[in-house]
Amino acid sequence: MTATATSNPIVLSLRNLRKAFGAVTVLQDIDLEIRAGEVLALLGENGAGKSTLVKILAGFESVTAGELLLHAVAAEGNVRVDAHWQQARAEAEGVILIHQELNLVEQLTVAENIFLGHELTRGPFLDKFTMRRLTREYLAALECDIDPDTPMHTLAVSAKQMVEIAKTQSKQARVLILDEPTAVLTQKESQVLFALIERLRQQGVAIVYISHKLDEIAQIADRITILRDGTLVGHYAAQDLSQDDMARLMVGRELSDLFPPRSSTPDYQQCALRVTRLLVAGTNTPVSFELQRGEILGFAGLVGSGRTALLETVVGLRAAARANTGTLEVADKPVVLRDLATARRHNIAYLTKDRKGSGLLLDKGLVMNFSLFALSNYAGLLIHKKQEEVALAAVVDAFDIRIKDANVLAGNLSGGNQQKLLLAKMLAAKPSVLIFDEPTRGIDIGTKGQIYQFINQLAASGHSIILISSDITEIIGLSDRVAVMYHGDLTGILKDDEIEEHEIMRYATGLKSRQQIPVPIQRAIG
Amino acid sequence: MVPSTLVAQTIGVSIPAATHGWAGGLNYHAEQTKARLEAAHPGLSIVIVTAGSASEQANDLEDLVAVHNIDALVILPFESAPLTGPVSNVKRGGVFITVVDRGLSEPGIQDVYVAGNNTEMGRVSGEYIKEALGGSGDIVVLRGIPTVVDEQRFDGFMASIAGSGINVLDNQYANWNRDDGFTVMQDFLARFPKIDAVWAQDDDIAIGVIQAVRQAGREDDLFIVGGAGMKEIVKRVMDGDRLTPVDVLYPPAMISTAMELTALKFIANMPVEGEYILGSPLITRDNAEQYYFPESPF
Amino acid sequence: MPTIDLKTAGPFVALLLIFGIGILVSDAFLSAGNLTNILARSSFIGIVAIGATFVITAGGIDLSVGSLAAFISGCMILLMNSLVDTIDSPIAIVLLAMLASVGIGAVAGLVNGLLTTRAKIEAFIVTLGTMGIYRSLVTYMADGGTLSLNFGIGDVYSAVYYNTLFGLPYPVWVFLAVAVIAYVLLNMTVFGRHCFAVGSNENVARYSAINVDRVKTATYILQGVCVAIATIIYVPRLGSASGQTGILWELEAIAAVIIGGTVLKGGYGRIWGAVVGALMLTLIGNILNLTDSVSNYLNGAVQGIIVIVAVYLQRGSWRKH
Amino acid sequence: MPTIDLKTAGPFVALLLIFGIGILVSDAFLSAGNLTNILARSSFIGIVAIGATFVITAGGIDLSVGSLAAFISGCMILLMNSLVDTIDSPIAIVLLAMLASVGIGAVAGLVNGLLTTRAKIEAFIVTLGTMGIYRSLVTYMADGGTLSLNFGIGDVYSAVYYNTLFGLPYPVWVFLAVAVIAYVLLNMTVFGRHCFAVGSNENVARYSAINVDRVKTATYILQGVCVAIATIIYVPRLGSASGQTGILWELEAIAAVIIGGTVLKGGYGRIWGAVVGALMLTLIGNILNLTDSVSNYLNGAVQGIIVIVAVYLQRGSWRKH
Ligand SMILES: Nc1ncnc2c1ncn2[C@@H]1O[C@H](COP(=O)(O)OP(=O)(O)OP(=O)(O)O)[C@@H](O)[C@H]1O
Ligand SMILES: Nc1ncnc2c1ncn2[C@@H]1O[C@H](COP(=O)(O)OP(=O)(O)OP(=O)(O)O)[C@@H](O)[C@H]1O
Ligand SMILES: [Mg+2]
Ligand SMILES: [Mg+2]
Repeated sequence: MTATATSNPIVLSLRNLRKAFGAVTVLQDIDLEIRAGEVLALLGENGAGKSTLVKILAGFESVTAGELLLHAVAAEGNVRVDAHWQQARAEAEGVILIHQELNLVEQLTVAENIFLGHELTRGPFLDKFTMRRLTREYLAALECDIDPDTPMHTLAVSAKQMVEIAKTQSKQARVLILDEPTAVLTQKESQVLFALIERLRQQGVAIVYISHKLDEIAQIADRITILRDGTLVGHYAAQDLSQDDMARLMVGRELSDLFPPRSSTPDYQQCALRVTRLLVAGTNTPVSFELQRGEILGFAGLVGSGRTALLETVVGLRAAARANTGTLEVADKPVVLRDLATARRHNIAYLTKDRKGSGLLLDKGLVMNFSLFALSNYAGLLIHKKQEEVALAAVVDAFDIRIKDANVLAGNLSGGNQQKLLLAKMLAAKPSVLIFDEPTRGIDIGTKGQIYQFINQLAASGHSIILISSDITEIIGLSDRVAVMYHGDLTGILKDDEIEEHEIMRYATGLKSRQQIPVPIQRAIG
Repeated sequence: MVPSTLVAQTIGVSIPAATHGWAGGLNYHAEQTKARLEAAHPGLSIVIVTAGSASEQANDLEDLVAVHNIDALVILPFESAPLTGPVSNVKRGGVFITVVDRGLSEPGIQDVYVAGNNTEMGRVSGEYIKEALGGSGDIVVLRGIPTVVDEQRFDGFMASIAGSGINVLDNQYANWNRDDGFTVMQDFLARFPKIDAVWAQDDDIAIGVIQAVRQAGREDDLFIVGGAGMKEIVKRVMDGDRLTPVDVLYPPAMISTAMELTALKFIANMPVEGEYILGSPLITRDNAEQYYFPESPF
Repeated sequence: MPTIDLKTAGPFVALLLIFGIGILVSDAFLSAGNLTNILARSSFIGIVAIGATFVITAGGIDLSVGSLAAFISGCMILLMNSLVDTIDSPIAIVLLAMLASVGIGAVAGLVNGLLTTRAKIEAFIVTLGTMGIYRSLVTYMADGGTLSLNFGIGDVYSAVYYNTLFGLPYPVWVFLAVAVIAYVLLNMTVFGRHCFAVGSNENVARYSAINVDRVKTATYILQGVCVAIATIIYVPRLGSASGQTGILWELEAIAAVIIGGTVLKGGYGRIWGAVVGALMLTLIGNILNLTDSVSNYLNGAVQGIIVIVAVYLQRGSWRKH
Repeated sequence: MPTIDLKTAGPFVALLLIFGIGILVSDAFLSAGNLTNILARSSFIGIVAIGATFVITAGGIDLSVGSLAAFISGCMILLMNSLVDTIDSPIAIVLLAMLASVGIGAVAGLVNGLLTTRAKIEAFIVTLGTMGIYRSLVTYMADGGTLSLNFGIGDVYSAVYYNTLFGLPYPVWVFLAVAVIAYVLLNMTVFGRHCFAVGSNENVARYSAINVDRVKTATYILQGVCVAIATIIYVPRLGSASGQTGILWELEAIAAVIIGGTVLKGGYGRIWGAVVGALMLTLIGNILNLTDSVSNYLNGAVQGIIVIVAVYLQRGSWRKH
């Protein structure tokens, strides 16, 4: 455990930190130094305590025991602040945290969110003009083209994340902490973020960075601190660790290949789901595709390309366009999926990408969340609570959901563990057609492999799978075929050798398009 | 606008909404009288408005003047004090004013005053109970809603039994409401093993009291004096029910009297100014028939 | 965990405290008569509050319950009075009226439900509107006065309120039965679970294949049926209905629900809480009638203070959680 | 965007419709006298509703406004009557009473605010409790009867309700002023912005370093002050206070707020909506007085239907959004 010696001044440090929620200790014996002008990466499995640690740094959680020291800018005379380190104080000292989960007021606009809590005023009044102008500037610096007056709830998740990031520019940061900021961003957006991080680092801002994407860590980190199960594994210089080293130190064992070879091939004779000329609301090109039995069909595309909209329309969560004349067949039988309950009756399940907004009841326990989608499987006239609990225990085991306290609320699970719970919830319905929207968002590298393996096994046992993902290696590593979308249009379905990053990108950016389905001229008269 | 007997005349009638039995009777009699008067006198039009509170009634007065251009107002004020100002505003516009039941807080505003006598009603009730109990006994009192009307009745009652051997065990508000009458009486019965008589102040309350007494099986230990002249109670009196030997009249039909007097002013061009105070006679088995209106809702 | 126990026990503790005050205040308090009175009385509000627990748990609110009770009473009385001449058996007439009552309650709930879910009008406005409508209708039906039940039928029907079984009046048994059924429904069935989910986060519910509109509508129907049941045991008590019947029941019922620990914003509900809340409100009224140490004028103030303190005491234990 | 315009315009469209009905129903409707009457009348509920807009936007609710109005009326009257002998100038007395009124309103709001935020009791329970308390207190102060303002002072004070400025009665000007100030406060200041944030998502607000408790408490204080202002222009109208004053104002105020498009669950509020809502409710009452084609017994039903339909119409345009 050799801390790398850099000469940069320390801004914030922790000594012997312990953190407990009630009787459950989630962090102990943590020592940490955060230095100016340096990117410190925090690594660890889901539930290792990363988010809790940075919440303590930013004053959102209290310290149970140990010391939190704030170092004066002059590098001398550090102050112990743990007893009264509250968020407002932390923010005043320039310690800014971007939370793992979005913290935005949906009803307010982009500009209003960016300045929430530290609004600019002219006299007694809000200086809306300046706030709007600055918002535009901040967003421009992130190469993000959003109108400051857009209501938050109309934005896609990635845009929301960019707004979160833009928010930090409205504050004078000395320590900027980013908790999995790129989980919902595209590669391009991520690179823009890294450029911003680099600029700030040059200006002497201390950066604390959390991510499960190890390539990013390798790209931007100066030092790496690894946590395992609430304890410190060690502090390392970034150049000393390969990505494999990082993974091994995090998980505590050797990792097998991330993408296991496929053990089965799809049955191209049996169509599990056929979508014909479906017109999604807000688009004007009908979309057709087929999903075969035992197939993994990847959906690639840039964020906002309409993958979620398409598949949510398919399963009945959204109304199709008024002019829609398309049809839907499940196992070669025409069906109308009016809502998700109908879809479930046809053995189709859908995993939402928005785990906080539409995935989990954050104020409820695990059992209730787990069984909600497939409740009838655990109920006759009455709910069999024992059965529910047994089933939950089984999936906690199967998905390696790390819970230290059986009565924990879903909202208090770590992000990755929430995602696993959501997966378990969907699978509890025992569907035969599974639509995964960003299934590994926020999942640690060790568990990712397990989930991939699991998806493979599902396909091998005859399940049909649609996999929407912004992680192109995931798409390539798992899919039998890849559908690519661009601007709400399905531009191509790639097979075999065509499944390759550059080819996918060509379709995803509209440079190439295979399915030239003519736009129907006739409009149904409403 | 010169008032003329040739021009069609409009009488505005402003009364509380039918939210309890007595007010229901009031509304009924007002509607009946309107129909009768309008049929008999084609030039006459009568507008009845009902209010749920004093300020609503003040609104109604404004509307009667601004919109209906009334020549005369018949008003039963929701409460006296708050409506004194608004009525005197109406008066200032040259409107003939008839006040019913609850007098205004200032003299000289109304041209005609038709009223029952709340103090008298309390007194008559008290006198009867005193006499029936032979001058001494334990009683309970169920009052209405804390208002001036309730206060006057209560004071009249207490004055009449003052100095006698009648002991008021307790009094509680029952809000001129059957359910509350039932509840309060149940609790009185639980609390006091000996009750010789009940003054329920109002017949709606009395109905609740009767049920509670029956449930407790104490019909034979006590009697109940209600008030107002609700048809159900009057019927019982008429039938010689031991539990409700008498009732004390406080007739909702006083609104008819007031409307007729006011109409007379225009039709017959008679001077009708003055006070018409209706008594609160004791309804007994002997005279009950003349106070019994089976077709009225009250 | 002990804190969870405290949280559940909160309303019971508050109830016991008030009970203790009752004992101190009057000897008559503990008499069997008084205790059964309290139980029977609280059954109306209690049953209505049980219905409200479903509505509130699923994130709605129903202000129309009091006037719906009045309206149903009125309909029942009119129906029974009109059947006297055609049907001989009073019992048959009463049973028919009970059926009609439940039917009207269910339809009224359905209307509230459809207006909130289909027409997408705020529940507060919908039920404020229907509150006015039902109250007006009953006043209209009664010609501004009181509808009274035919004497003969009233005699038969009154058994439903006044007769007892194992020493307890029928209303108490009905109350108990409704509470037990509701408890099972809310805590042990799929529907109940869905109520929690819908109230907690509608969107998550929708993404969990729950028909949100149907669940919400069902809660309003349940509320309507509960009002109907409460009315069925209310009518025989006084045998009459007027524009005044059931006034402010909505506030009392909602207060009972919240005193019992159900969360007004939805997502968390407790049937036993509503029962305890209704008992608590009735107890306070009863105790105030048993003592004259408080000026009559101040009854409302004492009631207000006790409710606030009672809820504070139970919240106090929550906060440890 | 046109849809946003429609959404904002919704309540206005509904108001215009009702206005149109008024014109059809009676010639006298459009008379200057009638129109100023309507405006002056709606100012009470309007001002209270403006306060309620803040409370509801920040996710709270206040049921105590009606009885607080009664209580403040009572205090003002007692104060003025007691000062008659010591202070010569009636104007000075009236001004003092106005000051006292605002002070009492603010303190009452503070109490509601602290009980909800510090003691963490549901706002519904707190304000239901204080509602009972204030109503009892005013009954107590009036000894069960009515408190009447000293005649001499009443004469001076009544100018505040009855006198006009540029043809409009004072209350209308006060209403307008309160509305403009409230609009600025809610939409153009940091405080207003924080109300939206707190009502929309308390946790996010807390994470944004907003003092949630302080914002919520401030909305209750504002509500109290609004009630005080409404009372200041109410007292000279009727010159008295009793246990019956201001009954059901809370429901009317909340209805006005919601008719105007404010969301009951918090997070979105519109001052002009509350103004329009108050006007709409007053208009409906006025129109019902203008016609006798509706039985008086059915007033409540017609009112209920119109409110539901009006809200439906404006929601209709929302849904295009
Ligand atoms: N408020 C809370 N109450 C109880 N337990 C909590 C609370 N917040 C976090 N925990 C627990 O603390 C542990 C650490 O969670 P944390 O969110 O810090 O993990 P993480 O390292 O960020 O994981 P991930 O990579 O999945 O985001 C988890 O077991 C979590 O359930
Ligand atoms: N500017 C906008 N205004 C309104 N709604 C928007 C806007 N941008 C995106 N959305 C909505 O946000 C959601 C984003 O999902 P969408 O289907 O567009 O993208 P996606 O490609 O599936 O996203 P991802 O790649 O993150 O899975 C869609 O429902 C879309 O309608
Ligand atoms: Mg985390
Ligand atoms: Mg009217």
